[in-house]
Amino acid sequence: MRLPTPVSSQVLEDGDRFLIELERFQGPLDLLLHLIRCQDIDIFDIPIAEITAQFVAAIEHVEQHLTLERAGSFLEMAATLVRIKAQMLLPRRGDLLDDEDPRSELVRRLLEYEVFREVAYSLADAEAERALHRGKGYIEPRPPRRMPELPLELTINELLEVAMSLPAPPEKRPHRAPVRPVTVDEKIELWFKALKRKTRVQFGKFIGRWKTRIHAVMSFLACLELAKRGRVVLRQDRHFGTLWIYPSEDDENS
Amino acid sequence: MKTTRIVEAVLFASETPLTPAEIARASGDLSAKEVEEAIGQLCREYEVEERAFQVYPLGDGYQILSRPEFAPYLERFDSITRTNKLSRAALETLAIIAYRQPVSRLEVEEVRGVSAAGVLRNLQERGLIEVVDRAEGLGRPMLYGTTTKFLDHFGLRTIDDLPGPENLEIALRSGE
Amino acid sequence: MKTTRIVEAVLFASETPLTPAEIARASGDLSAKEVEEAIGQLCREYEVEERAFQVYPLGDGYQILSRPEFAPYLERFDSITRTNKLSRAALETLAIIAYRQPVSRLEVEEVRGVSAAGVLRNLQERGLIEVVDRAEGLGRPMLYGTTTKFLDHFGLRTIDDLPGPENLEIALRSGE
Repeated sequence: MRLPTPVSSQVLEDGDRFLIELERFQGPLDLLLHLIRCQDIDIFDIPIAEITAQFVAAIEHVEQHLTLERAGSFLEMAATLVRIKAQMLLPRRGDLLDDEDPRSELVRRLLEYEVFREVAYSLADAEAERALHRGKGYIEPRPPRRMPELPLELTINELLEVAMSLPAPPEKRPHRAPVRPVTVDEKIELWFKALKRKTRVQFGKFIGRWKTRIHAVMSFLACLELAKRGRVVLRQDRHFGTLWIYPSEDDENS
Repeated sequence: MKTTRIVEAVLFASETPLTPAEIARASGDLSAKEVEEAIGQLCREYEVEERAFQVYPLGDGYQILSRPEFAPYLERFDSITRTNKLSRAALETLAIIAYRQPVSRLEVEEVRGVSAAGVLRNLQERGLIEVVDRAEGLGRPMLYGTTTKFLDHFGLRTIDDLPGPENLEIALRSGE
Repeated sequence: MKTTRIVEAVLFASETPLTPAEIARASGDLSAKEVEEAIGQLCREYEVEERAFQVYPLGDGYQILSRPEFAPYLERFDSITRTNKLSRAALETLAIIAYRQPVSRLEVEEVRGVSAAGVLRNLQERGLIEVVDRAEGLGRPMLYGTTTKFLDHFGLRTIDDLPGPENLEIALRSGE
C-alpha cells in the first residue's frame, strides 16, 4: 500500500523556499550580516541600495508565513534600510566634520551583534565539550530505579497536618448534572440540522447519542410534528422496522 | 583504550548494578569474561589505593559503592539523606490519597491544582501507594490507595486507624 | 579517617557539584580549606592512576565526572540525562546576559533585534538564568543574570572563563 504524501511537501510553494532560508537566521541582524559577510562587503561602507534590495527580496514572502512577531522584526529592519537609503540621497553639508553617516548606527548594531554571535558559537563548543563529561547516574538505572530502602522520614502527625491543610474535598463523584428539560422544539431544530446535508436519517441513529428515554420520546414527537407540517416524510417498511426520516421534496431548496 | 578503564567508566556512570554482559555492551569487542577480569583488577586497585569506594557484587551484577565505614559521613551530609524525605508535593499527594482513597489522578490534581503524574509515579516507586481499582466511566481511570508498606511505616493496622481531624490538635502538640 | 578519603566518599556519592563548604559538612572538624587540599590530592591521584574519572571544577564547586575520551563507550547505554543542546537563540541570549549582566529583556532584544520573552522564560525554567535585580525607572523591569547551573552547563569555573573574541572589548564598551 502506498503511503500518502506528507501534507507539508504538498503545500510547499515557491515562497516557502525563502521561508526555509529565513528560518536559518536568528533575526534581521543575522540575515543582514550574512548578506554583508558572504559578499565580502566592507561593513564600514555598506552599499545601502544594493543591500536593501537583497534584504527585501529575501523577506518578500515573510508576511504570510512567519509569526507576526518574527515577521515584524524583519519588516522593521526593511523600513530602517529604506530610510537610511533615503538619507544617503540627501545632499550632505560637507563643511561639518561631525555630520554623521546615516549608516553608522546600523553598523554599530551589526558589529555588536556579530560579537555576541561569535560568543554564542564559542558557547556551543564549550557545551559540546562539557557534554563529554558524564556524571554518576548517567547510565539509566536498570532494573528501573528503586528508591533507597532507608527508612522514610515522615510521622503520622505530619501527614495528618498536611491532610487538614488541604482544601475541602470536591463533591462526591459522579457529579449529577442538573436536569435540563427536554423539549419538542429543541428536537425539531436538531432534526433540521441533521437533515440539512442528508437525503435521509435513521431514527435509531438520531437518538443514539442520548441514553435516556425522554430524548427518544421528544425526538419522535418532533418527527410527528414535522410530518404534520409537511416538512418531513416518515417511512417504515414494517412494524418495529427501521424508521427513516426524509426531508420533504419542497424543503430541498429552502 | 584499556578494558579496565572502560569498565571503570561504565561502573562509575551507573547508579544501579550492571551484569558483566550489560557492561560488555560498552564496546563491540568486549566479552563478559574480559569484563569479569577487569572488575577483579579494579577491586584490587581500589583495595591497594585505599579508595573510599569499592566494587561490590550485587545480585548477578556489580556496582561501585562507598565503603561502609564512610556511611556516618555520608549520613551527615544533607543531600544524601535528603532522598528519603518526601517533598512537599509528595507529602500532600500522599495525604490526599491516604484520607480520600481510592482516588484518581484527576481528583488529586483538582485538590493540588498542579499535575500529579510525576509525584504519583514517585510514590508508587517508593511502594507507598498502588493502583487499587479502576473507576467507571470514560477511560476507566486508575484509582490509587495506600499500601501495606504505608501502614507499616506508621504502625497502623488498617487505614481506619488513621487519625482524624479531632486528633489534629493533639497530634500537633505531640509533634512538637 | 583520612580527610582525603572522606572528601572522596562525599564527592563520589554526589550527582551534582558540591562546594568545599558543603563537603566540609560531612565531618564536624573539617574546614573548607582542608577540603580544597584534599580535592587537589584526589586530582593528582586520579591523574597518576589513570582513572576513567576525574574531579572537575564547575562553578564554585567540584564534581567527579568521567573523562571525555570515555564518552563514546557510555553513549552506547540508555541515558536518563540526555544532554539537550541549546538552540542558537538561547546561546545568543545567554552570551549577552553573561557579558552584560544584570541586563533587562529590552537590552537583550535591542542587541539581537528580535523578541526575547520566550527564550528568557525557557532559560529561566532550565535554571540557566535568574532574575537578579530590578532596574530603576518605569515598571522597574527585571534584570537577568546567569546562574551556577549556567557555569556547570558549559563546564566553566567562573564567568571570566567564557570564550570571547578579541574585539569583545569594543562591544562591551559600546554597551555602556
